[in-house]
Amino acid sequence: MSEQTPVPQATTSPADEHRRVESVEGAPRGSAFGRFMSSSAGRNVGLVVALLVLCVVGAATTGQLFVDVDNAMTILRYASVIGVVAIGMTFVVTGGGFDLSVGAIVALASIWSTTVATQTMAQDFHWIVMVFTAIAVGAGCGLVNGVLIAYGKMAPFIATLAMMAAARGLAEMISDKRTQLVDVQGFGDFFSGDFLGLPVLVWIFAVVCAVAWVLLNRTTFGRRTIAVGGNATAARLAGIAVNRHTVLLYVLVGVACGIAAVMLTARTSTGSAQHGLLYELDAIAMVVIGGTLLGGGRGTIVGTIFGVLIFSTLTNVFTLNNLDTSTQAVAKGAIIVIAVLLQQRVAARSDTS
Amino acid sequence: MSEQTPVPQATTSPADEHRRVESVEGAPRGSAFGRFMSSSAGRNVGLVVALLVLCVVGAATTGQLFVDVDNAMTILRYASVIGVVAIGMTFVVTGGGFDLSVGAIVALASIWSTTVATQTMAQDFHWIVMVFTAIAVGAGCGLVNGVLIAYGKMAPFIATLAMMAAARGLAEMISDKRTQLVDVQGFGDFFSGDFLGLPVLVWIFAVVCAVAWVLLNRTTFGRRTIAVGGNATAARLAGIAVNRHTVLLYVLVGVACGIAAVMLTARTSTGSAQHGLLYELDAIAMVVIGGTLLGGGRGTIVGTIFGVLIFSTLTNVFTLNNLDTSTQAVAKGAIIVIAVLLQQRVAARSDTS
Amino acid sequence: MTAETILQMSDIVKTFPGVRALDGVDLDVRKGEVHCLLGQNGAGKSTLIKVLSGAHQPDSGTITWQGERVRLNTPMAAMNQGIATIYQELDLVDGLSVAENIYLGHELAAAGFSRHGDTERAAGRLLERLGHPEISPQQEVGKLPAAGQQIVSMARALSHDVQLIVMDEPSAVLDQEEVGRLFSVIRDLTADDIAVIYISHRLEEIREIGDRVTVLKDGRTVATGLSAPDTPTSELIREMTGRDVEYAFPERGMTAEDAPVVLDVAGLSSPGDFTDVDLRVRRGEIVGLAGLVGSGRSEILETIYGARKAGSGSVTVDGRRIRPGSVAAAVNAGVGLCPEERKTQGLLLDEAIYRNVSLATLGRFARGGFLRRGDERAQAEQHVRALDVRPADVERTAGTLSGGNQQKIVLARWLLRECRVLLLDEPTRGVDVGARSELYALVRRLADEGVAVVLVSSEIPEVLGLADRVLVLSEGHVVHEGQADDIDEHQVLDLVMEGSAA
Amino acid sequence: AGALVVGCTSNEPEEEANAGGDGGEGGNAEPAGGNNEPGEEVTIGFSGPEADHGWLAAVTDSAVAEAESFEDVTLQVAEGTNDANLQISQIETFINQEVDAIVVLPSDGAQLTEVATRAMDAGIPVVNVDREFSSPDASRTTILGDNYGMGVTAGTYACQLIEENDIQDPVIAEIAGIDSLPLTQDRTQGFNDALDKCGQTVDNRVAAEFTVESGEAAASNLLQAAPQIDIIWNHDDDQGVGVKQAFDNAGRDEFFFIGGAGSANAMRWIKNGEMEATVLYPPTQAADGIRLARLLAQDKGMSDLVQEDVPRRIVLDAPLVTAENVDQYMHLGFES
Ligand SMILES: Nc1ncnc2c1ncn2[C@@H]1O[C@H](COP(=O)(O)OP(=O)(O)OP(=O)(O)O)[C@@H](O)[C@H]1O
Ligand SMILES: Nc1ncnc2c1ncn2[C@@H]1O[C@H](COP(=O)(O)OP(=O)(O)OP(=O)(O)O)[C@@H](O)[C@H]1O
Ligand SMILES: [Mg+2]
Ligand SMILES: [Mg+2]
Repeated sequence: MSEQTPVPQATTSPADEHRRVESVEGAPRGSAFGRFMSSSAGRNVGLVVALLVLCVVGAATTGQLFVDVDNAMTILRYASVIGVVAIGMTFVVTGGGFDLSVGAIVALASIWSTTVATQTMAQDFHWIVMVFTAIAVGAGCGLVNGVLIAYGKMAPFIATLAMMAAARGLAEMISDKRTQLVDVQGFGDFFSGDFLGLPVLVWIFAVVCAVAWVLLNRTTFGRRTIAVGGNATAARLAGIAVNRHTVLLYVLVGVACGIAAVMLTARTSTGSAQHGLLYELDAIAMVVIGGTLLGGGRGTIVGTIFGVLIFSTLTNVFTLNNLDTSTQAVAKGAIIVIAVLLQQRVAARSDTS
Repeated sequence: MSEQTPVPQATTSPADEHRRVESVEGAPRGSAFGRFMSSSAGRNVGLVVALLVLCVVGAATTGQLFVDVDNAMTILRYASVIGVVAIGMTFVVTGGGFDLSVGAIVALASIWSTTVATQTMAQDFHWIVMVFTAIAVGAGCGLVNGVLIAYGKMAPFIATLAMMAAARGLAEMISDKRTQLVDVQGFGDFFSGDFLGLPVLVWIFAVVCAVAWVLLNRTTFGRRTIAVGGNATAARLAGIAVNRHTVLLYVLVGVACGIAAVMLTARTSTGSAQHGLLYELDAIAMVVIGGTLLGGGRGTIVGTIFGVLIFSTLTNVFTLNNLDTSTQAVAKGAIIVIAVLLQQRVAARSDTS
Repeated sequence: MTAETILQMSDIVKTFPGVRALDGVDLDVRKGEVHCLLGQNGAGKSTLIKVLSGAHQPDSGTITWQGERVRLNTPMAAMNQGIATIYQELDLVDGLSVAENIYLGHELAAAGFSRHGDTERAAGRLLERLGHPEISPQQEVGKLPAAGQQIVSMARALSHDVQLIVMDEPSAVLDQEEVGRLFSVIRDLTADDIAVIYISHRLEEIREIGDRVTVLKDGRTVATGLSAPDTPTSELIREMTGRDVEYAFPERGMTAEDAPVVLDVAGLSSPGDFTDVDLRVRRGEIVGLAGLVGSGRSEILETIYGARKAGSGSVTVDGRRIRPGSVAAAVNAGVGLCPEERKTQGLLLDEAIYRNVSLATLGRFARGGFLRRGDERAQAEQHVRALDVRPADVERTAGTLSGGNQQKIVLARWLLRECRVLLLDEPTRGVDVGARSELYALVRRLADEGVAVVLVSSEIPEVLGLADRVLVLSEGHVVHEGQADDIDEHQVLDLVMEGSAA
Repeated sequence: AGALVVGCTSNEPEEEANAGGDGGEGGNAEPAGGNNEPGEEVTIGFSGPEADHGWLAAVTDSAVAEAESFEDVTLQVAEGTNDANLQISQIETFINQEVDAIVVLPSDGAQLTEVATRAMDAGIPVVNVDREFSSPDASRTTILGDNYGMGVTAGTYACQLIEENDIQDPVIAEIAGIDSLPLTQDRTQGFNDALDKCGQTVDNRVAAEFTVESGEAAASNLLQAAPQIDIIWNHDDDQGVGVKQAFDNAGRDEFFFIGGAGSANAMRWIKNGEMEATVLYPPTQAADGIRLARLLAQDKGMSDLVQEDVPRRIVLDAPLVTAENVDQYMHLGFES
C-alpha cells in the first residue's frame, strides 16, 4: 500500500524513476543500525548487485590480483579523494543545485595550501595550518558560488561554470603553473600512514561518509536540504530561509573540496593546478548513479558511496585486465548503462513485491 | 504585461529567474521581421548590452584590429561550429533534457566520415557521401541517447555521460588514435570557400539558426518541445507522445553534431578523435546564458545565438589583448558572472517599465 | 458573540505586474470565530491570506494583530505571531515523510539533531486528532493521495501553537465524510478560542460551520460581518457576483433509450485499484461516478484514457476498440480527460493561456507542421471567453490565474478539441458558484450536442444533480448502478458504507 | 637550446650546431654575428595547446621569456587550447593582425596545416614547433622534438639494463601519457621497436594524463596489476611526480625507473639515485621557435651556420640523462 506512485508522473518523467530516499517509511522499527542496513540493502539492491557483478568479473578475469587486501586498499585509497567530493556534491544536488567547479576548487585549495608562504607557516607551527588553509579556500569558493546562486539568482550551471574557469585560472596564476612539492614535517607521514590497518585517507572518507549520513538523515539541516530541493516554495512557506540554506550547501561542498584537496595533496605529495581535472562530471555521475535525484528533493549518501565504489572498482578491473584506454571508454559507457538499467529493474521488482 | 512570473516560485528558485521565451505575447503585430526584431531586442536586451559592452571594450583596447571585417569573419567562422551544436542543444534543454555527449558525437562523426572506406566512396561518387555519413552517425548516437532516456527511463545526465565515454572511445578505436587527413576532391574547396562574401561555414550556421528559429517558434514540433519540457505529465495527458518526442529531440541534437562534425572536418581538413573536446560544457553554457531554462519549458534560439557570439567574441578580444591564459580564465569567469547579472537587471527593469 | 477582535487588516493593496489583486481589502476576525471568506475565482482570497501569512508583502495597508500593528515579513514571522496557514495549493515536500512535513521549519530537534521518535509520536497524535490514525507518520508524503496530503497540511497547521488558523479551500479534495471530520476539528479549535479563517466555494459548508462572512469581489471587500447561518444564499451570491445567479442544475435532456453507445467499457480491472468495471455511456448521456475518496474513480478514468495500463478489460469508442495504455489512441478516438490535479497534470504554468488551450489540438492549426497562430489564438480565445475566464487575456501565463480559472482552461482545451467522450475528474474543484452553474450548464449543453460525459465528483449532490445515470463505487467495486433520479444522497452514502463494510 | 641536431632535410647528414644561446630562461650566451643586436620591431604571434601540464607550461614560459629578452620583439600569446577550431581562429586572428611571424605548437599538426598554409600564403612566416604539419608548405621552418626517438632511447636503455643486470624474463611496464595524442603513440611505438630488438615486450601498460594526479592513480593501479616489475618507463616527468609518489605509497622500489621529458624534479631524483634515467625532451623548442621567427621576420639568416639561411627542419635530439651526465643537463630541467 505504501509504495503506490501516482502513475502518470512516474511513466512520463524519466527522472522520477530515480526516486529513492533514506527516510524510514515503512521500515521496521528497530535499532538505528538495523534501519541503516535495511535502507541501504533494500533500496540500493540494484547497486549492490551491480557492484557484486563487477567484483565477480574482476575476480574471474584476474583472480588473485583482484581478490586481495592490497588491491582493495588500492581501490579504496583511489576512491577516497573523489568520494569526499561526491559526498559533498550529494548535498548540493539534493538541495536542487549543481556544482561544476568542484575540480577547480580542489586544484585551488591544493595550490593555496602548498604555497611557500603556507608551507613556511606550517613548518613553523604545525601541518594543520595547511589543512585549515585548504578548507578555508574551499569554503570561500563555495560561499561565492552560493551567494551568486541564492542572492544573485544565477543558474547554478552558469555560476559554477564561471567559478570553474576562475578558480583554475587563479590556481595557475598562484602556482605559475608549477607543481608544488610538499615538504612540511609530518604532513605526509600522517596522511599517508595507516591507522588500525586502514589507510588514513580511507578513514577520512569513512568519517566524512558517516558524518554526511547523519547530517542528511538525522538533522534538521538534512531534512531542510531535501525540502529546499524538493519544493522550494513549500520550504519558504514553512519558514525555512531558503537562500541562506542554499549558500550553506555550496559552502559545504566547498569544504568537502578542501578536504579532498588535502587528501590529494598528501597522496601525490604535491599541490597542482591540474589536480581534480574532470571531478565535476565524475562526482555528479557517482551521485546520480547512486540514486540522488538531479533536480533535487531526493538524496542518498549510501547510494553515492556505492556509486563511488562502482566507478573506482571499474577502473581497477580495467587496469588489472590491461585494457587499452579506448576500449575502457567504450566498456565504461556500456557498463554505466547496464548498471543503471539493472538497478531500475531490481528496484522496480523489490518495490512491487 | 507579458513578462509576469509567478512570484512565490520566482523568489525561491534561482533557476526560475531565467525565464524568457520567444513567444509573441504582447508584441505589436507587424511584419515577421519586425516581430523578430522586437522579440530579440526586447527580450534579449541584456544580452545585446553585454555583447555591445564586449565590442566596445574590444574596440577600445585594440582599435583597428577588432573593428575589422576580417576579424568579424574570424569570430564568426569560429562561432559557427560550436554554434550549430548549441542550437541543437537548445532544443534538448528546452525539452527538459541535457546532452553531455555532443563533443564526443562530433568526434565520432568526424572520424567515421573520414575513414579510408568513406573517403574512397566519396572520391568515387561525391563528397556529399561524407556529409551523409557524419549526419547519420550523429543521428544514430542521438537515437541511442533518446531511446535510453525516453524508454529506458535513464537520467539524461547518466545516459549521455555514458555516450560521451563510449563515442569518443569508439572514435579512437576506429581511427587508431590517428588524425585522419581529408583528401576528397571538392570537399575542402566547398566548405572553406566563400559565398556572397560570407564564408560557407557562416552560411551553414545562419541557415541552421533560421531553420531552428522557425522550428521552435512556428511549428507544432517546437510547441510540443516546450510542452514536454514544461510539464511532461500535462503534455502526455494532452495526447502528446512524450517518449517519441524526447527521442526526436536527441536525434535532432545528434544531427546538429553531425553537421558540426562536417564543418570541423572541413575547417581542420581532418577527422580526429580529439575534435569537439569540452563542447558539451561550452554549448550548454551558451544555451543557458542565452536564457533557455535548464530543466525545460523555455527556449530561445536568438538568445543562444547571442550566447555563442558573446563567448566567441570574448575569446577573440582576449587574444587580441594578449592576455595570459590563466588571467584569461579568471577574467572569463568574472565576465560570465557580470554578463548574467547585467542581463538580469536589464531584463527586470524592462519588465517593470 | 462580541468576542474581542484578534486580527484587523485594513486597506490592503497588492499588485502583481499587470493586475491589482487586492485593491483596499478590509477584514476583521474575532477570537474563537469561524470567519468565512467568500468570493469568485480570482477575487483575491488566496492573495489576501498570503499577505496575512507573510508569503506576500502588501504594497500598502495595515495589519493589526492582537491590538498591535505588525509587519509580517516572512512566513516565519507570521507563525511566530501565532498565525498558521493551510495553503490552497498543497505545499508539501514529496520526498519527506508525513512527520517531517508536519514539523518542517520548526523541527523537534536537539542541537540540530532531529528527534525522530518524538516527531513521529507527536505527528501521530495530531493525525489521530484529525481522525486519521491510519496515516503513518513514516509514510512518504509523495505517495499519499491528494486527500491524505490535505490532512497532512492540516496537521502541519495544528502543530503550531496558534491563535488563528487560515484554511484556503481545505475541503476541495475531501469527500463528505472527511469534511465532517474537518468540521469537528474546527469546532474543537474554536472551543479553545482559536479563530479560523475558512475559505470555500461550497456555500452549504459556510452555512454549517461559519459564524461571520466577508465577501471579496475584484480585490475589494464588498460585504463584511454578514451572519453565516442567516444570510440567504441568494444574497451571498449576489454580493459575490454582482448579479443574480440561478444556482440550480440544468434540466436533464432526454437520452433516447436507443441512442448509440459511444463509450463502452467492459470488465476493466486494475489490480489493487478497481475490479471488473462495466460502463456504458450513450450519445448525449452524462454518467456520474460516486464514491469516497480513494475508491478508485480517478484510476478508472485514467485507465479508460490510456494513461494507465489496465490489467484486463476493454475500452470501445464508437464500436472501435482503442489500444490500451495509449493516451494518443484515446485522444485520436475522441476521448478527453480533465485531470484531477490541474497544476501538475493539466497545465503548462509558464505558458500563455491560449497555448494551454490549444495543446491537444495543435494538429488542427498546423499545415505541414507549421502553426497558423492567428487561427489558434482566435479559436482558443473564443472558448476562453465562453467560459468567462478572468482576466480574459489569453496571452497571460496560466500560472498567474486563480485556481478556478485554471480549471476552466483545462476544460476549454477539450471544448476546443470537440471530443466525443469527455472524462471529467472533479471538474468543479475550487470553482466558484457562479462559474459552477455555468459549468453545469455547459456540460449539459455538451451532452445535448451529443457528447458522452463521465463525471467524477466528491460532491454527491453534484453527481446526482447533473448526471443522468450514476454508478456508486466502493473500494474499487461498482456497488450500484441506476438512474440518478431514483436515488438520494443518503442512499448513496449508505451504499458506500455497506460496500466498505463488506 | 643545448643539444640541437640540425638537418636541412631529414635525409642529409646531420650537422652539430648551436642555434644560439641556451634559450630557456632567457639567458643570452652571445653567439657571433650579432643576430642578437636589436633589429626592426617585430610582432610574433604564439599559439600553443592548453598549458595543462608542466612541460607545456614551460614551453610557453620559455617562449615568453625568450621574447622578452629581445627588445625588438612583441609577443602575442593566444589562449592555450586543445580545440583545433579555436586554435585555427587564433591563427586567423594573427593573420588579420598582420603579425610578422607566427610560432605554432599545434594541438594537432594535421588539423592546423590548412590555416598555417594560409598564413604562409599571406606572406607571414610560420614556425612549426613540436607537432608537425602534414604539409611542408605550411611552415617556413619546423622544430621537432623526437617522440619516436624518445621511445627508442628509453627502450634501448631498458635493453641495456636487462643485459647488464642479467634479468631473466623481465617484467617491463609502461606508463604512457594522454593516450589519444599522436605523440604518445609515437613514444610507445619507439619503445616497442627498441625492445623488440632485444626480444622483449611490454607486459603492462597504463595511460595517465600528464597530470600528477592521474600519474599517481595510474601507477597505483599498475603496481597492483603487476606484483613484481623490473623496469618501468614513464613517458612524462610531470605525471612522474605522482607516479613516484605511488611507488613510495606502496613501498615498492624493486624496479628500474626511467622517466621522460627531463624535468628538474627528475634530474634531482637521478642525482639522489631515486631514478635510473630520463629521456630528454626539452621544452625550449618554442623559445627556439621565437628566436627563428624573429630572424625570419627581420630577414636575417643564421650567421652561426655555414649555410646562413634558417634551415627548414630541425629535429631535437632525445638524449638519455643518467647519474653520469645529469650535471651536464641540469640547466635544461624545467620546474614542473
Ligand atoms: N503571482 C501572481 N502573479 C500575478 N498575478 C497573480 C499572482 N497571484 C495571483 N494573481 C492574480 O491575482 C488575482 C487574485 O488571485 P487569487 O489567487 O487571490 O484569487 P482567489 O480569490 O483565491 O481565487 P480562487 O477562488 O480561484 O482560488 C487573480 O487575478 C490572479 O490572476
Ligand atoms: N488516506 C489514504 N491513505 C492511504 N491510502 C489511500 C488513502 N486514500 C486513498 N488511498 C488509496 O489511494 C488509491 C487511489 O486514491 P484516489 O484518491 O486516487 O481515488 P479516487 O477514487 O479517485 O478519489 P478522488 O475522488 O479523491 O480522486 C486507492 O487505491 C486508495 O486505496
Ligand atoms: Mg484561491
Ligand atoms: Mg481521484
